[in-house]
Amino acid sequence: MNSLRKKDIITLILAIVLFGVLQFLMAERIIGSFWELNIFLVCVNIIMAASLNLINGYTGQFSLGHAGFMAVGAYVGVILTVNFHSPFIVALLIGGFAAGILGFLIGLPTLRLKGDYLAIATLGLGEIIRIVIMNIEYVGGAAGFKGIPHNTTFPWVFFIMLFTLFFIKNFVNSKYGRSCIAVRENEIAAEAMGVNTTKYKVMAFTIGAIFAGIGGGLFAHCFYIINPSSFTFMASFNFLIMVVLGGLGSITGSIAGAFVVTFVSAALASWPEFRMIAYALVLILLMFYRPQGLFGYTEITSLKIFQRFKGGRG
Amino acid sequence: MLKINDMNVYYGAIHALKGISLEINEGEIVTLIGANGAGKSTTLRTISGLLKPKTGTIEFEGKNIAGMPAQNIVKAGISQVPEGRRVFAEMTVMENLELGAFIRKDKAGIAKDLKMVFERFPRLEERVNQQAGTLSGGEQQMLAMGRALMSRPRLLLLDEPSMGLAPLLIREIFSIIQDINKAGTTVLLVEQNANMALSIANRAYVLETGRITLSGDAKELAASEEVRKAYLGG
Amino acid sequence: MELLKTDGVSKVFGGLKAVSNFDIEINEGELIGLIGPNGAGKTTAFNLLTGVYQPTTGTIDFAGKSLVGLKPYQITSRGIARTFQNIRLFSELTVLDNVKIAYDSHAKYSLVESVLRLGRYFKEEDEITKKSLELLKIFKLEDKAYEVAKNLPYGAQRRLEIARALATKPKLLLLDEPAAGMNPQETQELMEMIRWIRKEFGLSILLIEHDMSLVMGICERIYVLEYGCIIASGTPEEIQKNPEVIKAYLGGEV
Amino acid sequence: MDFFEQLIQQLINGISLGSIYALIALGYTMVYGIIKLINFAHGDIYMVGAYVGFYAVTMTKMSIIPALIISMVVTGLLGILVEKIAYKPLRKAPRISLLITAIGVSFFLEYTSMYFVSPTPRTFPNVIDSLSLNIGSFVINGQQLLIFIITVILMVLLTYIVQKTKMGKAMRAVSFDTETAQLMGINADRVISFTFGIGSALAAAGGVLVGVYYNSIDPLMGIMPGLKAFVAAVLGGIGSIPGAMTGGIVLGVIEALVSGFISSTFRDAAAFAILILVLLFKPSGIFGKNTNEKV
Amino acid sequence: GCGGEEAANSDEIKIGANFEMTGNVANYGTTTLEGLKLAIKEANDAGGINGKKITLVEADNKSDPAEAANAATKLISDDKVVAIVGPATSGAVQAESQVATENKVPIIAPDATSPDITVENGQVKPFVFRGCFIDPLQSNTMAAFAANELKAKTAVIYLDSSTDYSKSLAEVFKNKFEALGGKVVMEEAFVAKDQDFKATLTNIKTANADIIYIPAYYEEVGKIVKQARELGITQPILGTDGWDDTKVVDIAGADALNNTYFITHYTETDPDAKAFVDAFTKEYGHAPGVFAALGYDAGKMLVDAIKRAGSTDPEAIQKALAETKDLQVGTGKLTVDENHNLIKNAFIIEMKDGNKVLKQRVTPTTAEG
Ligand SMILES: Nc1ncnc2c1ncn2[C@@H]1O[C@H](COP(=O)(O)OP(=O)(O)OP(=O)(O)O)[C@@H](O)[C@H]1O
Ligand SMILES: Nc1ncnc2c1ncn2[C@@H]1O[C@H](COP(=O)(O)OP(=O)(O)OP(=O)(O)O)[C@@H](O)[C@H]1O
Ligand SMILES: [Mg+2]
Ligand SMILES: [Mg+2]
Repeated sequence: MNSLRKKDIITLILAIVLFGVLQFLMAERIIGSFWELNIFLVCVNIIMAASLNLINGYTGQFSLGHAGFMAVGAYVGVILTVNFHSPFIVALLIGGFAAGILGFLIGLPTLRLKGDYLAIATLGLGEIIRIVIMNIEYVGGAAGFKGIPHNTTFPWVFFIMLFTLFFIKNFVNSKYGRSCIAVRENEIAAEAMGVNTTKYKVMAFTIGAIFAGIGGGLFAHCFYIINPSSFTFMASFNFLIMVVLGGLGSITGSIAGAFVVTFVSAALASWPEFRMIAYALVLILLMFYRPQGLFGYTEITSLKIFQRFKGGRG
Repeated sequence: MLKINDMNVYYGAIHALKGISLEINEGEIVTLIGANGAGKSTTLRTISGLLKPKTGTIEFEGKNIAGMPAQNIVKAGISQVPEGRRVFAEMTVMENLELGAFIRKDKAGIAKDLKMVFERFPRLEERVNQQAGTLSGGEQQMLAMGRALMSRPRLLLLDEPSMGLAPLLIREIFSIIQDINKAGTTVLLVEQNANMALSIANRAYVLETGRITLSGDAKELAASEEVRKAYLGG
Repeated sequence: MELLKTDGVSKVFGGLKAVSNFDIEINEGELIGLIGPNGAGKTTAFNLLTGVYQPTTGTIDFAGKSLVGLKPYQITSRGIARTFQNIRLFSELTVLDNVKIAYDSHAKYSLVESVLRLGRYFKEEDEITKKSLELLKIFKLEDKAYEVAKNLPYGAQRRLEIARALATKPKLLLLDEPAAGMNPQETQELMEMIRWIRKEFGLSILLIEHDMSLVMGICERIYVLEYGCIIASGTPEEIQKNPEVIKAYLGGEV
Repeated sequence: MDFFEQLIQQLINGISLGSIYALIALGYTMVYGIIKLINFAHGDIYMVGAYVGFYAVTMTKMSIIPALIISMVVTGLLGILVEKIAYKPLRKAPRISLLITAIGVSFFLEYTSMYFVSPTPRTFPNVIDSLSLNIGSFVINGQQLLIFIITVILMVLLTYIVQKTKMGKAMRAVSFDTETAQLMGINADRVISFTFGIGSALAAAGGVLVGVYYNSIDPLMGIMPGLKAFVAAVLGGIGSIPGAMTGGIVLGVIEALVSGFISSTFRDAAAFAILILVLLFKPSGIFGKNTNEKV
Repeated sequence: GCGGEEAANSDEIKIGANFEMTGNVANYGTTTLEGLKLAIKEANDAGGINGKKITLVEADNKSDPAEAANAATKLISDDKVVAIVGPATSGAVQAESQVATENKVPIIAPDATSPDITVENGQVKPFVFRGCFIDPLQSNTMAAFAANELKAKTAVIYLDSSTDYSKSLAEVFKNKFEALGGKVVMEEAFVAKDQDFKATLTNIKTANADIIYIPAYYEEVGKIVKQARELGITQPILGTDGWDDTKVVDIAGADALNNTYFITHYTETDPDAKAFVDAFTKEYGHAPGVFAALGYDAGKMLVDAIKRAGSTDPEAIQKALAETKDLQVGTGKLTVDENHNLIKNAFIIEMKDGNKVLKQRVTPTTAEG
């Protein structure tokens, strides 16, 4: 028990040190605005990937509609900050809450579907959300929502990301998480072990949607404008790619996946004509050499270096 | 007829078969017994070409077939009834049997063998148009065997044909195996039901965690104290 | 005392009557066998008792309450646990986690407590782990606790499935062909274990098996199913002599 | 036109649009049927097919039928190549990795094409005189009719191949249980290649016909029809050939009716909503078999 | 502004090109870029600006507004460009304009016709410029043309609901047309990248209006006109500058395009545009489309402003841009007004057997026409 706590505290300290270093580099302009913006994006993408991982990786429900929940959080968030002048944190929370409610309402009926059928249904839901937003003039329709304050600062994204990661980590290491994993492994056996599979599927879906909504809120307050075309099914694919690339069922993997995808894309920005080709090749080659993703099911904390900090047993 | 020499098989890092050698002569029933996970199925799957041995040779009628693709091994005259029957559940009984004769082109020969299979398993003839998945366990086992016979093999590999079957059916299946053998097909039989297997086999090998530990005449092995204690429950 | 009683239970798939008039009774502490030809409907009967399928007609009462209409997880919490004909472990998880999941339904800590690691979280988690390890020890699996379940040998997987079922704290345990794929020696060890579990955990057991040495060796009473109907029931001796059973199932002289 | 006449005209529009979805969906379904892969690159194969047809027509001035055949052959070979290079090494990998690879292949085809043919749309020369048949107040276009007829012929042919020929039986056997199929002496690799080849050739046919009919092709033209065809395949029950056909037509008709009587803006949303509703009542599509595991 | 000083000392002038090079509307971005490149090449061939060569730094915004802001940030903070040309689409320009304003770096949106690109809440955005006329001019002119020349009483508007461009044009047209006594009897919408329009067109046919107004881009327009004629819709069809591309003839076919009219920035036959058309054709081997022409104009505008500014300080360039007057660019003369809109000629074209025929030259005195 102490060992678990010790591991958490060490991770937390390391994270804060990392934050301090990055904050210093940004303040001193050693990291320029472009890379600063990309660090923001990495943090948002980590939130998106980790929350999608809860649904796809841990609970085994093939969802392709994550961008839709992100959009809900983003739009609800900006309506609150721009039209109602509410504080940023309130906008983020209500945005996440709205996405969560939607996730719950949608999840209840659709999670009866399995595998590819669920995938196409969630993809469709994401698209429906986007098309509806595109036709609401109140939020700017196809032109997008303009004049959003640049509220997302580094401490905001970083610490919300950190909170998300700890939340999901603690969730999956509890009876709730184990029940979700049981659903992924074998639904029939899970039911026979007393796991209410519907409840846990909906729970994972809702929590995933909440964090996607919060991620959307952070994203929306980065760029002064948001537009429905940022939330297409291609964006959902992108989050899925991060999750699978990192390893389904590994939080460390989601972090790595979000990091790799965002930075590969940013680093190739100067070669637009080859950017997508290179990206495609990276995807294909990574799947060849690590079909289970960079981290598979393992976490960095279970690797050798971390074992030293552990007090004897796992 | 079949000669395996010092064969090693791996599943990734798992060393499943550790230097196995065995021999089957024409016209014999040879049985391979051993505990769960000893490597019996692995041996059959390697002979059939579904797995590739890392080292070692498998000679069939003088030709090395180790590492050949599965479809060529079928053409060479070896056919397998896989563990758990594995009939094509959504196809009819007839289609399953036709697939058994997939490699053959002689229409007349196929028709003749089909008649032979129906004589041996009249139950299948009654149900030619039924979907295979809806057959009972015993019927599926008959279908799997009939299907294997349709390629007119000289060597038939049987992986636990009695698994999950009612006592009545087990007896039926074993007597059919003897019939097939009498009609000229050599048989390699893998069984958990060691008592039954030893009672119909000529010779036997005992497999233990990937190694052959005992081999010899089936009757003698059945009588040996060691085998009785470990595998026959007595 | 009567634990389980079914009355007029039937199940129809499309046009196929897989089970009809399935009437059985199990008392507390009994060890009962269910046998019958392939496709007779034995596994379907288990699925009806555990809520995987809902009966087309009939009633199922367990410990005085009806089970009809309940979901599998609800039936598990009422006290019926099972194993599966084709093993269904959580194959990518460790042996320990397999058992922990079964214990989880008895843990009380809340979502907030687990996410913030407060209050009962550590205490109950430690207790679950401790109990799971104890159970694994009974089944000689404690040294494999941190191995991934799919890497266990077949026999060990069967044992783990039983251990996992017991972790749900059942009053009635249903075993579907526990000896399938075991050789006679392994089967004998299994028989010992089943007897011991019944005594140690004080529960009733209903098992399906084609291996007559096991069924006749440990069951106190046996039901015989053919074409979905119970055609005979009685002690092993009675069943072995029953001509109908011999004709339908056992074949020849036994 | 009164309401009823307009309805009939919309049905005609919908069926002709749906036949194109169906043509692409057939390939989706075949590939899915055999290796359970949602081949996200299928829409891009269709795009390549359109370009091959385009170059065949513009560079050699050949007529449409030989161009169609050339495109089907070349694109079929491309499909086989893609399978051999990108999918075969992952045959034993988790399905989701294969899906990611398919997305990678999709990007690769789109952007290498864009690099070589530039993103600006190309226009097909007019190879078939567009003649409109006026039946009463309805209009049917000759090309619409052609597309519909070709789709039906290809579907019948495909059903025949799969149900009756030896190759078809092998395909079904491999799709059901690859390993056991090998034990029957079936060369599974060859069967899978064949399936990809046929599926890709069908997509190519769709691409060329679309090029001829709508007159404009571009490197990203495959994304939306690819997605729609996937929706159509799922709607019909993925893996089922009549399902793909039905799903395609149903989707086309839904889109036409929504566009005609409600608004095009909500066409895709409505199509997805109906898909979801159908799935809620029939979780494996219209023709799909209920794949509930036997416990 | 963190880029100005350093760039001023080097012997090259860096200009950013933020365009849609991949993604949905890559064709608009890449063709605009072609024109821009030609303008820069010509300037460099003529000796550069005050002896300094111009370097064009390209960044791809993936047809996504958020990425456009990201790309602009990169151009300004990493590459230290003195000004940016692009993106092609309004949404992306909107996202970029905030970054530009904050960093005080001027941008020119070559193809953005929407009024609120340069003006927000009645306030002109100091660092945002455009390279083309604005929507009110197009729609007002076409509405007047429909009512006065074609004597239309009723109209159907068929717009692209996924672009701001189309929506704002439709709105202006409707107001003007109804102010002139006409009536818009039906408004229908499609979505960019659609292939099949027959369902909606069947509906439009039933309205039987005098004209149909389609403010959209050539790819869809070509298909719409083709399918409309196939369905037996014979009325005049009117459009906007998005129509202006030779592809429209290829896609729709010469016959189908008869009896259609659209407004655009230049004609090949116009003496003002001849030099540009020739130079472009020589460089790329094909005639320019309107996007390329506007990209070229934007390049010319920027080069001129840097020359007049006599400095590479972004704020000086901004001042010079705002003072642009009667500048001869590829498609004619232009003047920047106080709202950073352009006063510039426009041309109504009639399509006759696949050829563009000048129907009317519009010489506005204000940006709204
Ligand atoms: N696909 C696989 N991947 C990894 N290991 C495997 C695989 N299949 C089998 N093994 C391992 O190889 C060993 C031999 O297995 P095999 O199936 O040949 O045993 P068997 O003797 O047929 O047992 P059984 O009586 O259970 O059928 C076992 O330890 C098993 O766990
Ligand atoms: N979900 C289902 N849908 C349709 N038919 C089913 C289903 N489940 C079982 N059946 C059919 O019901 C009958 C009884 O099957 P069941 O699995 O209960 O047999 P069993 O007695 O357990 O046989 P075995 O000893 O071979 O395991 C069989 O004919 C089977 O095909
Ligand atoms: Mg085996
Ligand atoms: Mg059973």
